[in-house]
Amino acid sequence: MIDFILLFFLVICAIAAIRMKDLLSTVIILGAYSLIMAVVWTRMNAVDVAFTEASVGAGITTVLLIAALSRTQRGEENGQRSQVRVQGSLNAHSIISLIVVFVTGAVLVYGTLDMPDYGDPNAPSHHHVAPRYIKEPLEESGVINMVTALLANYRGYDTLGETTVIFTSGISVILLLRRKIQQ
Amino acid sequence: MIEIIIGKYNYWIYITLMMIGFYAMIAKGNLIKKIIGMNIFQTAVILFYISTGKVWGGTAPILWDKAVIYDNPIPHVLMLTAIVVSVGTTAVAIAIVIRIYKEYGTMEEDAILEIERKQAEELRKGNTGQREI
Amino acid sequence: MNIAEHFPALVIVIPLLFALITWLAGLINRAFCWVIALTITFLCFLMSFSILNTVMHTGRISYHMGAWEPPWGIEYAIDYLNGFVLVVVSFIAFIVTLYSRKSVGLEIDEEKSPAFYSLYMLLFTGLMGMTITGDIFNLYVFIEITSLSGYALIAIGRRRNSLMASFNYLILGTIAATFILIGIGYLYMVTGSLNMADLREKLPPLYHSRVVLTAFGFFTVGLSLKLALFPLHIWLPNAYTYAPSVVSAIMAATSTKVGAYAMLRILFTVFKVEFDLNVVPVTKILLVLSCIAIIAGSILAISQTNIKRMLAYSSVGQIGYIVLGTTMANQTAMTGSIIHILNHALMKGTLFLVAGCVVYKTGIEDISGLKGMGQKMPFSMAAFTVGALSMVGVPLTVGFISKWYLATGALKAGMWFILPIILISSLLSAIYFWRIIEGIYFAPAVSSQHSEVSTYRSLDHHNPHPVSRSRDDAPPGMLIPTLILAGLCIFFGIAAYIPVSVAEKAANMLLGGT
Amino acid sequence: MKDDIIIRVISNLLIPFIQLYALYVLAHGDLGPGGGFQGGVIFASSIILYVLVYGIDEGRKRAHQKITDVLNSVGVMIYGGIGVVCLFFGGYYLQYGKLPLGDLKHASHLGIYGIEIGVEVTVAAVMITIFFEMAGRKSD
Amino acid sequence: MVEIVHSAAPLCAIGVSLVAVILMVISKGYPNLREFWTIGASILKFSIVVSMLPTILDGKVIEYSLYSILPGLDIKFRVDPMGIFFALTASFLWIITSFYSIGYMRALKEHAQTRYFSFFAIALSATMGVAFSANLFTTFLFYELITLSTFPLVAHTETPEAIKSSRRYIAYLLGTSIAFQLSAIFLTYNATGTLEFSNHGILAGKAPDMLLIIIFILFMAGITKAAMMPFHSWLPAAMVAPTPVSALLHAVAVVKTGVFVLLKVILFVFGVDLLSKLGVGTALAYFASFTIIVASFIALRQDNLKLRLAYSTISQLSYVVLAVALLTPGGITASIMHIIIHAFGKITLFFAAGAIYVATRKTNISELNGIGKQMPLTMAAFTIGVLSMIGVPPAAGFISKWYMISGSIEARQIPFIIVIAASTILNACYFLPIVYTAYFKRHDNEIYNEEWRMLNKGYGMINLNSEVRIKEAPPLMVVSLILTAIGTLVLFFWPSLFLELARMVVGVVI
Repeated sequence: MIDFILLFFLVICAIAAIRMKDLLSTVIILGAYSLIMAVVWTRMNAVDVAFTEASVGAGITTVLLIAALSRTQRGEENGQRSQVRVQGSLNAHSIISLIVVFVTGAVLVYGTLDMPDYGDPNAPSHHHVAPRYIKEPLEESGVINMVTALLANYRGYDTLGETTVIFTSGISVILLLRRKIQQ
Repeated sequence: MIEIIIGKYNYWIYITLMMIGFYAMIAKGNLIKKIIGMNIFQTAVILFYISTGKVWGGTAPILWDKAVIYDNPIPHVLMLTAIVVSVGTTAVAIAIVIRIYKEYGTMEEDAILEIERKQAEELRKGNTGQREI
Repeated sequence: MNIAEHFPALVIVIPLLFALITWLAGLINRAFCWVIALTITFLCFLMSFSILNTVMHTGRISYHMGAWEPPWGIEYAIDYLNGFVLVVVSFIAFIVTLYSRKSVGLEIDEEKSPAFYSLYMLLFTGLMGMTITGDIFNLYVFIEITSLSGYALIAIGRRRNSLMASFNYLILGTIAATFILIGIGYLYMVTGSLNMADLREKLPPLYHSRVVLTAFGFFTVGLSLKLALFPLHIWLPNAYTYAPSVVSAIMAATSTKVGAYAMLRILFTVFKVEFDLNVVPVTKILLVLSCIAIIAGSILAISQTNIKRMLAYSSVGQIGYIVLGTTMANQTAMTGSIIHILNHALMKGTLFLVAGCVVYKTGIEDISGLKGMGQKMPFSMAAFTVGALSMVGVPLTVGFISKWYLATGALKAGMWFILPIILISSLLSAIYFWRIIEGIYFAPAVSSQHSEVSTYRSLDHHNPHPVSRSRDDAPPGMLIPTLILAGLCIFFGIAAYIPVSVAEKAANMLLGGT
Repeated sequence: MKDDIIIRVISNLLIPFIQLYALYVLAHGDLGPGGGFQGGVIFASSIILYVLVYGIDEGRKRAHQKITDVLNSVGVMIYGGIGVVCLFFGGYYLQYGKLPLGDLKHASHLGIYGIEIGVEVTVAAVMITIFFEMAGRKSD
Repeated sequence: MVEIVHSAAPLCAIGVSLVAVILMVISKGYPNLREFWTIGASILKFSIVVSMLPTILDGKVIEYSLYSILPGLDIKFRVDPMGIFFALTASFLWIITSFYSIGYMRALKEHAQTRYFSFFAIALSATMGVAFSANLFTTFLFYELITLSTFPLVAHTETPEAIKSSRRYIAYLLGTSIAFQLSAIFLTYNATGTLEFSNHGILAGKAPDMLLIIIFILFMAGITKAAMMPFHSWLPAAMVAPTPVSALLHAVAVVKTGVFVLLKVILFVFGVDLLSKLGVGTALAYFASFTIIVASFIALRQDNLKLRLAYSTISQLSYVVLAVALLTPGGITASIMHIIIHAFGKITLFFAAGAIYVATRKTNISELNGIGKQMPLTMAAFTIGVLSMIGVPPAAGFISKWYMISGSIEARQIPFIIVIAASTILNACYFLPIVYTAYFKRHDNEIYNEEWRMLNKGYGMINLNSEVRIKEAPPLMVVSLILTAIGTLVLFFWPSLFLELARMVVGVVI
């Protein structure tokens, strides 16, 4: 039940976040959204992920967005520059987008119909490769946190990639924003 | 029918979340809003993954006794990567937006396109509006 | 340790590590960056070549990361197809790097060059990784590395429009990547596996499961976005137009190709060809789309005035060719599209490099500015002519080889209507390239009014060259790579059997043969 | 906010603990939730807090641009480097078991620590860099 | 089975002028040296071709396969009677044309002469390539090469209208060959699995009749160089080119390549039997007749000399097509003979036109009053050419007409006899007036001299006073046009060699 309420909150937050005109409050709501998400994941025993989301999604992302706002502007103006054209095009555009979104969503829902139920212990995904990770972390990796074992050992290469992604984004930001010669 | 709903409703909620974010990404005119939509979208997908790892009665995948049932750790690992990727993307996106604001003085897509159209006309007229990096 | 046995890992890891070293070295002395990039790309070219060589002799190579055998660990699986693509990507990257020094020196601020080269290397790493990996989630990770570096590299184009182009690319690219992620998730949910070869084995019983169908759909859409298949190409023209010349060149020549490669992987390795043909109408849909892409791309290209934009639109059409060949699912056509991965890389590479030379010398970006260039930059223009003729598909150029295979393949498949489409698009490209060639050689040099426009177009702080008819070609550092590529356009048009021998094997393998 | 005594004191009190906690999360990653990534982010947040309190220039004094720039890549290099070292000891890439650090269990354990450290360094450095680059004055 | 001799001679015949191009470009600065290379190459080429002649006359065939790009795409040469026939014509006329164009270019002090001569040489190699090609791919390759290499010659003057008409030129030739010829080749390959020419055709029984007819139509539409209506308008447009170009390329190399390839396709890809079975031959013949008549009528209305010649070319080419379309021995002989005969006749006429232009800057027929007195040699040669066009003995045109008529009698196709007769009359109608004006129209001296002064002021070549004075073009030009005129006569009196070759062709295909 509590799960359901949390999910419900999530939807509320999401809608609020994209409806708000004031960007700052949007960002704050996004932070709240991330926190609730973290809670949901803890409820699903994904402690590592929840931890990360709490620190990254609710923490860093929010900070960065606020930093961005501090350098740009706070309000979302509906493009006063060319009122008529913008309005007209916006409506057409948003209708098309709505259609696209609904189609995509419909396809996704269609896909779920054949899925194993939520939490079904017989779902194939739990029986192909997972058992080894669950049984062997201590013997094969010397750690008892399966996630760490998997992350750093079985799929260590993905994690290298992930770290590279972080590095890439760092360099990209430097390339884009660093001022000329900084005294 | 009813058991389908019982079994699947939370998938559908995730999908709703995804679609909210997706909509914001493609329909919103404000660039920051697009970024926020992006975050919602990705987080929702992550939520979906995590839920696939859940096993009724399972506990967190930290080994303390072989007897207990554990949740499937693979989705957790994959999603750690995904979260990192999403924060990386967000950072780059924000950086670009800041630059855009510096160049155009606005974050509204239509306004920017307007400016670019004007610029293109000037360019056709051939009078200079070149910028230095 | 036997080093050669570890090439599959090293060919990714070395550029990755040296991307970091480039950054550090750049903090000490910026001159290092280019040297390192050049050396490493060349090294990777050699390694991928030897890998391909091994594959040709011993068949499929499988490298287990961390010695975890698949499906538990991440596997690098190299067969004829991605061995071939590896060589293409690394070679093009090497050539473009060779070219980049001067061009980057002009178009990128000096103190940004370390970051630039570091990202450039990361882009290269990502492309190689996408090509080599045998694990779909690892594929996703590398797609993200490629995309992220791509966004930044495009955004530093010298006109502010590049920022918006890059942002749109970022949004669409993220959508694409997330779609792919959803696809992976759906597949994982019903199979519990992430390894491509393993999935190939586990999927057939599930072919009619709605989950698998949905996953397939999302893969297709996401990848089509990545490889800019019409009508999902909208991000491409702006991105290629406003990016720095070097970036346009490398991306036009390689990244869409790697996208196409990934498409092939999903369509024909993760899923079996029977699935594509019998279970879902995907081949028919892609067939229609690619035909539209071929025609629309060419038509849009005709109406452009900016060289790079024109080339970008023609890329849209050419991507259509690559996809087209795969949809007929017969040996010849498939060979055609695989060979076109190489051929189009060569042609488009040449053309974009020439565009870069022109920008470097004169700052001209629009087609009218090319008038009379035949006298001013004879070698560059010769290269351009070769590339253009090859795009038109004149015999003895690579373009003809691709068209030959695609057309005969279409006829073998009994699809007569493909023939007119291919030929019409050749005609259209003949139109928009001939217009330029004629201007280059048979028109008086641009008038003063033109040169004003051109100086306006060019950088304010670096346009020492007023447009004149006097002989003044690009510096050898840029000219040689361009000419090498142009030469290869001819060479592989004549010695076609070299790539074809590989491509045929690859096509055969994809279609379920051994 | 420099001149607000309470905030200054509190943050002065907190920052060391936050950083300590970051290290703890890293070290504890093999037993419980957490690891290099989370640790790095937490460490970065401590610096961010410092900047919020004392302003960018002060912050730059603590986390020097040169240092962060270098650390950006050093972290990944540690990670990739460990993989290459495994090659030298005749293993596959990232096969920690081959490292000459005792039996397989032990070796892998240490290997995992190594890469976690790499991750932590990079993540911390990059997050700090990104924050500094973005939190420029509105003027520029 | 014919005996096959393997020799690189055809390759040499093709390559020699390419080598010459390199030398020309090197010796850019020294016109005399450069012209020397041109002449040398042309003579060498001709002698190589001649050296192959005996072998062919023995009934042997020379083959040389250069390189195979992919299975099915071979670059391969085969010298058979028909090929050598065409090669002889083209290479011989190149010698004369080289002299002529040297005279022409120097007299007019044209720009970019190196480019001119180089591309001229390339075009000739390409022509040789077509003549000797052993399969459709090689043919297509050199066919395209001709198109591309003649473009700079057509656009030589680089004036806006030159660019405009050269654009039309390239559009027609390149466009149709890519769109139709190439697709026809693809279809042929798909149907037969080979592109080799073979004596009795390769397509017989390989595909349903409907498809065969489609392929045939595609080929006919694709080989635009034959200037069949409605794909003819590039030829008049190309007349902006300098006269030697029009002479060699648009009376000999290009258009003759067109009809030559057409013959090749008809005889060696489809084969006589197949075509007569399909019955498309007659259809083609009617098409050709239509072109003959219509083109002649258009020619009647042209006042510009070169344009009139151009339209006459269009109709004369359709003679060749018509003749071969009869699919009878006589018809085939006639069409092959007409290639060379028309070549000599038409080149004479063009040379004459060029000479008149160089000497007097006159391009319109209406201005030619009394020119016969002024340029007797030129006009004499011109007259011979005209006779050959009409088909009056002792000019060679008579021979082809004769065989054509006999051919249509063999084919029991009386309508075509009427067509030929009618077109002969039309030829007379649009050519004889020129001769008449040239010789018998007296011109009032005052206006005449007035005209002269005005005309020659700008050029300062001559300043004559009231008397009409003999003023021929530069000797090089006159000599060469006289040679071709003589050639026309020679062909009438001693056609045996060429008839022999033509018979050999007929022998193998029927």
